[in-house]
Amino acid sequence: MDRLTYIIVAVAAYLILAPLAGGLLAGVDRRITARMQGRVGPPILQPFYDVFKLFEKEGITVNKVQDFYIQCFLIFIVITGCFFFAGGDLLLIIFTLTLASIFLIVAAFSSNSPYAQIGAERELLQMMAYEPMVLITAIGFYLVYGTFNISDVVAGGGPAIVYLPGIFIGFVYILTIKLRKSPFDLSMSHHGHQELVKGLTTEFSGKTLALIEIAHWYENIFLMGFVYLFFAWSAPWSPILAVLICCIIYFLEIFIDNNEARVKWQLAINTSWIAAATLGFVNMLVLYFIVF
Amino acid sequence: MGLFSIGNMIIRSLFNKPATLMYPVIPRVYEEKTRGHINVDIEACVLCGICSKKCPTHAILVDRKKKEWSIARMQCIQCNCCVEYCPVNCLSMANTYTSPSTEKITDAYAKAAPEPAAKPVPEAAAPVMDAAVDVEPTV
Amino acid sequence: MYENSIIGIEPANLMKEAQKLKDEGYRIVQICANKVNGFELSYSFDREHDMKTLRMIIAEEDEVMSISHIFFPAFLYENEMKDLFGIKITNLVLDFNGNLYKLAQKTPWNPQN
Amino acid sequence: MMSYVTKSPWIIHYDGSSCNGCDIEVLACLTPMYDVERFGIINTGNPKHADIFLLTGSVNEQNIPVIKQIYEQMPEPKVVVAIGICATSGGIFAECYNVQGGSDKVVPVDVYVPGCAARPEAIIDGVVKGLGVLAEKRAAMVKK
Amino acid sequence: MSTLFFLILFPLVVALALLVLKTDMARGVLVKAAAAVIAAGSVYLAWQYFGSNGDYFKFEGEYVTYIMMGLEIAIAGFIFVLGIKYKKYLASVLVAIQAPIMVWFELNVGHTIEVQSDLFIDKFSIIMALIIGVIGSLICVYALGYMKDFQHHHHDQKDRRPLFFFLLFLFLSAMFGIVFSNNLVWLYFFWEITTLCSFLLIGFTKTQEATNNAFRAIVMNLLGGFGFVLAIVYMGVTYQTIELNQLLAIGMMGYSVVIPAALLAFAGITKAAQMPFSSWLLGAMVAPTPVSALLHSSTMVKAGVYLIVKLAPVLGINPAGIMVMMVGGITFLLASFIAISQSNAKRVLAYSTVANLGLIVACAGIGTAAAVWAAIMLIIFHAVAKSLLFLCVGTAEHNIGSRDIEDMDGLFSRMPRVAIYMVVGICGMFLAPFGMLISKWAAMKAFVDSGNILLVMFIVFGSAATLFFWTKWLGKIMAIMARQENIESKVHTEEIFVLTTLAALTVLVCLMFPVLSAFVIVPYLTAVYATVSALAISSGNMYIMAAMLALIILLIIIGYGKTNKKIVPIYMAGVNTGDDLSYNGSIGQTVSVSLRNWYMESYFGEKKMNVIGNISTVAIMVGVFSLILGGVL
Amino acid sequence: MGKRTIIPFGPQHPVLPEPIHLDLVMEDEVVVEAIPSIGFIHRGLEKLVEIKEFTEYVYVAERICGICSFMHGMGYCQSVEHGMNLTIPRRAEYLRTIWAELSRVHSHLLWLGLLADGFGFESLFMHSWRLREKILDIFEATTGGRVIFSVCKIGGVRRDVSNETLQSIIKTLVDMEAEVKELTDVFINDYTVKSRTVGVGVMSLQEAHDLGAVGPMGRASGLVQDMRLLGYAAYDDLDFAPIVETAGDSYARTVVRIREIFQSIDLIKQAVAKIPDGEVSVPVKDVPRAECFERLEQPRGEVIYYTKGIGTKFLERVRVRTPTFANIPPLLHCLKGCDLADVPILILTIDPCISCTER
Ligand code: NFV
Ligand code: SF4
Ligand code: SF4
Ligand code: SF4
Repeated sequence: MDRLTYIIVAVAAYLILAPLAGGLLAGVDRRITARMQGRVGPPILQPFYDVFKLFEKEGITVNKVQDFYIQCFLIFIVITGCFFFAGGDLLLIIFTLTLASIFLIVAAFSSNSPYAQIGAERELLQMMAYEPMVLITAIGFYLVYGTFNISDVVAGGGPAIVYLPGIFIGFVYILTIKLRKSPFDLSMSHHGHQELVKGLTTEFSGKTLALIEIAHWYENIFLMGFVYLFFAWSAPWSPILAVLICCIIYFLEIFIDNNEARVKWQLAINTSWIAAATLGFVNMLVLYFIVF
Repeated sequence: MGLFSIGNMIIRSLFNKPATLMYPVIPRVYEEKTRGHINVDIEACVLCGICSKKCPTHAILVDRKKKEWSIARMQCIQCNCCVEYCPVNCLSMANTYTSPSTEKITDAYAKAAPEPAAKPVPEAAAPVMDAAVDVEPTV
Repeated sequence: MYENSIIGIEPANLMKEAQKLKDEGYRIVQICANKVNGFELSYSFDREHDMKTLRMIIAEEDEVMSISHIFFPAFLYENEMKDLFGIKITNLVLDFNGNLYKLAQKTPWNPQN
Repeated sequence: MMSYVTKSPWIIHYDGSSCNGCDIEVLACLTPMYDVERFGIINTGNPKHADIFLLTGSVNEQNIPVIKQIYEQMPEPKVVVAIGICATSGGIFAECYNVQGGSDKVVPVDVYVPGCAARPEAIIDGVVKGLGVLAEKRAAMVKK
Repeated sequence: MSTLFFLILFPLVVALALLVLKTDMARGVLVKAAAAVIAAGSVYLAWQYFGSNGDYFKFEGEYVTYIMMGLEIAIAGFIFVLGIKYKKYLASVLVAIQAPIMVWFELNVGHTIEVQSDLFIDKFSIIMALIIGVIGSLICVYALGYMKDFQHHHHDQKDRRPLFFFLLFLFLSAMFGIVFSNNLVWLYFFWEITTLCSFLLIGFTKTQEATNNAFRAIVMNLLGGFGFVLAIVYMGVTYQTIELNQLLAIGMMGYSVVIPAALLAFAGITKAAQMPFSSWLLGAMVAPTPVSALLHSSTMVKAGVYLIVKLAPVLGINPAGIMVMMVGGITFLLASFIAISQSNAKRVLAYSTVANLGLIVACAGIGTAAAVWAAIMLIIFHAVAKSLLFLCVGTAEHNIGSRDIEDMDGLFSRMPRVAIYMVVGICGMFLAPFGMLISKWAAMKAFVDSGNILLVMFIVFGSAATLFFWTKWLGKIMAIMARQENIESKVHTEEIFVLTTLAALTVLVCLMFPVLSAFVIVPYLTAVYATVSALAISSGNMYIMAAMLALIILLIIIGYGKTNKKIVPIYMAGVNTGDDLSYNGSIGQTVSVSLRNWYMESYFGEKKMNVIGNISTVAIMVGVFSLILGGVL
Repeated sequence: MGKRTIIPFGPQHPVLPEPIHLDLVMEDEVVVEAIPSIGFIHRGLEKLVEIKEFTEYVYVAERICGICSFMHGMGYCQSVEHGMNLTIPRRAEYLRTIWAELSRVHSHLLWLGLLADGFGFESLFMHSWRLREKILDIFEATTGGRVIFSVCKIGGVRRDVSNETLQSIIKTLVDMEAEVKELTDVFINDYTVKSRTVGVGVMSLQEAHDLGAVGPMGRASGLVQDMRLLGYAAYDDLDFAPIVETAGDSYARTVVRIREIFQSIDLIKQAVAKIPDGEVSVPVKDVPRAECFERLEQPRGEVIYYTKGIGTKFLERVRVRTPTFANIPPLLHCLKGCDLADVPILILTIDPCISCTER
């Protein structure tokens, strides 16, 4: 398969499979969560029902522009994932992801609604909290493989985790923020109850909300792809191992979600920054000794 | 450090049977004492009207002319007061509740009528949910 | 046994009595109004489970000084009385001006018409 | 046409002036014993996300505009379920000076759930009944 | 060479003419015409020297040096007197030391040195010339309308606009001088003129605060100038040259030029308002907004970073390089943090300038080709976007009566065009796929490659902070508020014209940047470094970025603001009064909703951060200089 | 910085099971000012006493609140009984005590769940309520209702509970205890939970006293006050001491309530062990003619029932001073300077019951 064909196949597969896998993942997540709480929980396909239902609802909006931003949010999340699975440049991917998130935040700001605005503010704070670690993760890969290109990373001679244990832990730490799991579900929670009502998504309903949900599915799969990167190398069986680890990590996130109270923003930013500044820093320091 | 303090409990729950009672797939069995809805043995009723007077929400109406005893189901608070005051003990508290309904239903029972005039609770079109099972009729 | 007594006072002495109780270490636990001929007001105070209730009767149009400057929590009870009975309470630390409860009917315990 | 509104009914709950009894029973429906999430029900705190409005308690001067607003902010199709005797008729408080009656005084109620307090089972039944109404409303919407 | 002279002298002539023109009409015509000529001139210059890889010119005529010397002495005297008059003796002391040294040098050493080329032009100076010529003159045009309003607001004061415009054009002239000079004595002369101009412009309003801040600026800049003088003297004495290209050549041949490099870099650091000298630029906010725009985007601070970037080839892993990169890195990090805690739009912009200059300085400190690539890109994008933002804020301020970001909510409804331009500017400053981000990307990669993990940490945390403060501002103006009146018609046409041009430029530069890189910056780097290893960003990614921008533009055209959904009131816990602006609150009152952004004073407070920054940068500088001097002695 | 964030919090808000409203004035997320407004639930039920006979009014009283329902019925009955000098059978008093303490267990578990929900700890909420259901099952089996018992009446109780049932209740409780312990230990030990409660909303002993804090709210600040010490119902026979903590923060309040759960279980055990056989009610022939202030310890603190009879079937006045009403000034005190995220926690920390408060 030449490079172009590979890219086309990968992007097509991502476009089609990611929402399916993402929705399913969400369904399994809800089911496991329910079981952890001693309940039966919804059907596995529930997230799909939810989204289909949202598409059936009446269209309402608080201004003429918020839907546009949300559409852009979805588009750029999808583009991020496409870049990723096409083996693109890690930094490019991170910046595109940031762009997408900014669209979401701006959408919330645009409504000028109290809880949406505070949600946006907190979302921003969370971005500020995780951004350093995400960048450090990319840099970590670069230090190991000498390239930001994912296609070269996965073709590397050994799994990155061997060189990046600290960065991996740091990444999993902020993954909790990205997946909007307790203790860091500050700006909006998948669960109904919280001090910000629905935070960021307060003013979105119907199809718009459905788009956000779908975007989250895409995003989650892409994030799992990130975890995958740590365990992928040229060995033929490494994909199986890596996917397995992704499952374990996701389960871990569910476990964490069910184990913690939602903390306040101070703790969220303090700990994420400390994680980045210690785990990331030390790991990079060690790598430099190896590299230079 | 107390980070995963509830870990044990949730892992146990994950692998054990959930606590869910699975209503309505499995119908709930109520306690004998459960206060559900009021039944009247209309033939025994002497239409004295005490129950109507004592009922704190005025749910019961006794019409001597029509020889009819009626209860506004959506008004009864299951306090059991009427049962306690009925001089002939023709009222009783059954342990199943009145079904939810799209209208405020009133059940009327006429005395000495050949057939009891109790209209069945209007059962709306069967619920669309897979798991739906009919709740046992209460009247 | 713990004390639980009702002591009648003159409306004019309310502040003085209240201050005295305050000095003795009592705190406010309850104020109750009752529409009789005029209003019957009962101020209850507690000190380590002992309760003393000051009782006074005022005419409907009489003004009553708020004791919320002596006992801060009294402001809630007094606002409530103001809303529900229309008792004229003056000098409240925090006056809701009849907006503690939004009622369809003004002063329902003492309907004006 | 198959409708998904019945497969993913999101609820919002507002307490008119209930005594808490019915409220707590509504919340109890979410908890392990009753677990309404089995039916896809999520308790959203936000009218804009909700399909079913669970109202407990009677209505009064102060909460009427609030209830109205919540109802208006829900996108169609939507269903109101009045839970408990207070919400259906004012119940034992019907004669209080600050009670104006059941919630149908303010918003169109689709399903009444009796009981003081309404039992979780009854609430589940009521919501299920509401789903039927929801499906009808959705069908009517599609037609239009 | 004549184009160079033209660009230096023409603004000077215009400036003098503006000094005597008193009517609005005549001034307007002249400023617009001159701006057009200068812009055209710089474009012509670019065209003329596009193919060259650096041309050097010798200017025959000793007399110029003496004229310059004479002017320098006059300036020094002027500052000295002002310092005494306003009791700012530090300024007087500094000139009193500096000027005699310079004169002594000129008379004793200077004229013995044979200068081979006084002026030069290469691709970097072309870029700088374009920035000065286009953006600088646009700002001058903008200033016409702005100063009319300004005069209107301060009608009780004497109309001092002739002086104002004189200074603006003088500034442009000096800036051209800086970027074309190869003779460091010339460069120093122009350098001091910019110092003087900024001093007078900052103090323009003559309030107590303005005077204080002007003196703060001049003291700090004179300190830098002192470093400059020492560098010249040291070079003249040690290497027998006072030419910039010679210095670089010596350095690149492997000889140590750490001392003059460090001294010149120090001068650059003061001018580029790096910590601990950042306060002068913040103080400069008291001046009318066009001045801020000018200082921040195309002149003054850009002179500082220009000099440092010029020095880049001799920086790197040596004390001077480490000083530069650490000062830049720390400044970037802390200034970005401080920007979070600011709600005054101009202060946010100022701290963002300081931060971005820090990044440029740090890149230059690293000194590799890739780093310089990033630095130059940053200079370009920053100049466009920052001038746009300053001018937008100026216009908004004159129309809504506040420059506080918190007063800008609903700007989208009130001043749609200005708001959109502001959005373009803000996005241009931090968001993919706009230019600044791309440059930051390159900078990051250069940092990683340099092996300085501390710098890497600075940039990752700094970027996170950048994200925060820009986005919250963005959010504020993008909020759609009900019931707002459009007040945009009151804006001067000149202002709108300039804003539109700058906004278009911001977007255009981003779309064009792969081209810019391939045809301008890479050739420049090749000329300087001989070999340019792989660039930070592959050209493929550059095209992807440009394509993304195109996509966004396309999306906006297709879908923005188009909806057939029902518009409903916002959620306010069930108590929205219905107008979306207020709710039924406690005690029966109707309360207006108010939404304020986060400032996190306790985390990123200005005082705290400045203390940390000043102490650490001073420590680094003291450390580095004592190291260097220790090595010498 | 002049501008501040001003937003409405409530009346409709997902963390508020019951409507109240606050005008929140904030800087960043720090609450500078919180102006409360209540009245969404006010029914005016005290006035119903004018149209409901005193024996019937108990149905109203117990519907003041669906959480502490039982003790409202009990308080009303006790107040009238004391006013009439009516002595009720000892067994009835014991039964009342048992139900009252069970109510406390259920109420505290419910509160723990709501608190967990307040800080977004879903599984903790779920498990708290799962355990609470066991108490509700006991209620249903013994009274016929999960929420509203309709079991107190003037002169005693309306239903007896057989001694076997009482034993089985004990068994249920003993079985539960271990799991309750496991659950409550999460509140006591978990790092994230503590990060939300420790040091949040501190109130000193003096403030608690002056602001009129009652129940766990006061006891967590070191205020030794527990109306059960008055010895009403069967409490004079039982051995217990008020549970007091001193830190005065949300964590201390949680701990007080948690310890009270176990204390209540212990009290129930004692009561079941000591309960005498006999009648459960006496007939009421007379009408009330006197007034009486009756004080009881509800789960949320002291409730004061005032009844005044005037020799007719209708009382002249009933007044209920509920614990939440008394705890509102302390709440306002705690809200000052907290974070937005703490607002729900602080509102919950007084264990508010608006329905009780506004009647
Ligand atoms: N406040 C209150 Fe109650 C209690 N405990 C009481 O009187 O809950 Ni609804
Ligand atoms: S149970 Fe109570 S409310 Fe129902 S009918 Fe009988 S007396 Fe009336
Ligand atoms: S009290 Fe009994 S007998 Fe009398 S009317 Fe009622 S049901 Fe019939
Ligand atoms: S119906 Fe009964 S339980 Fe429900 S709110 Fe009304 S009084 Fe309370």
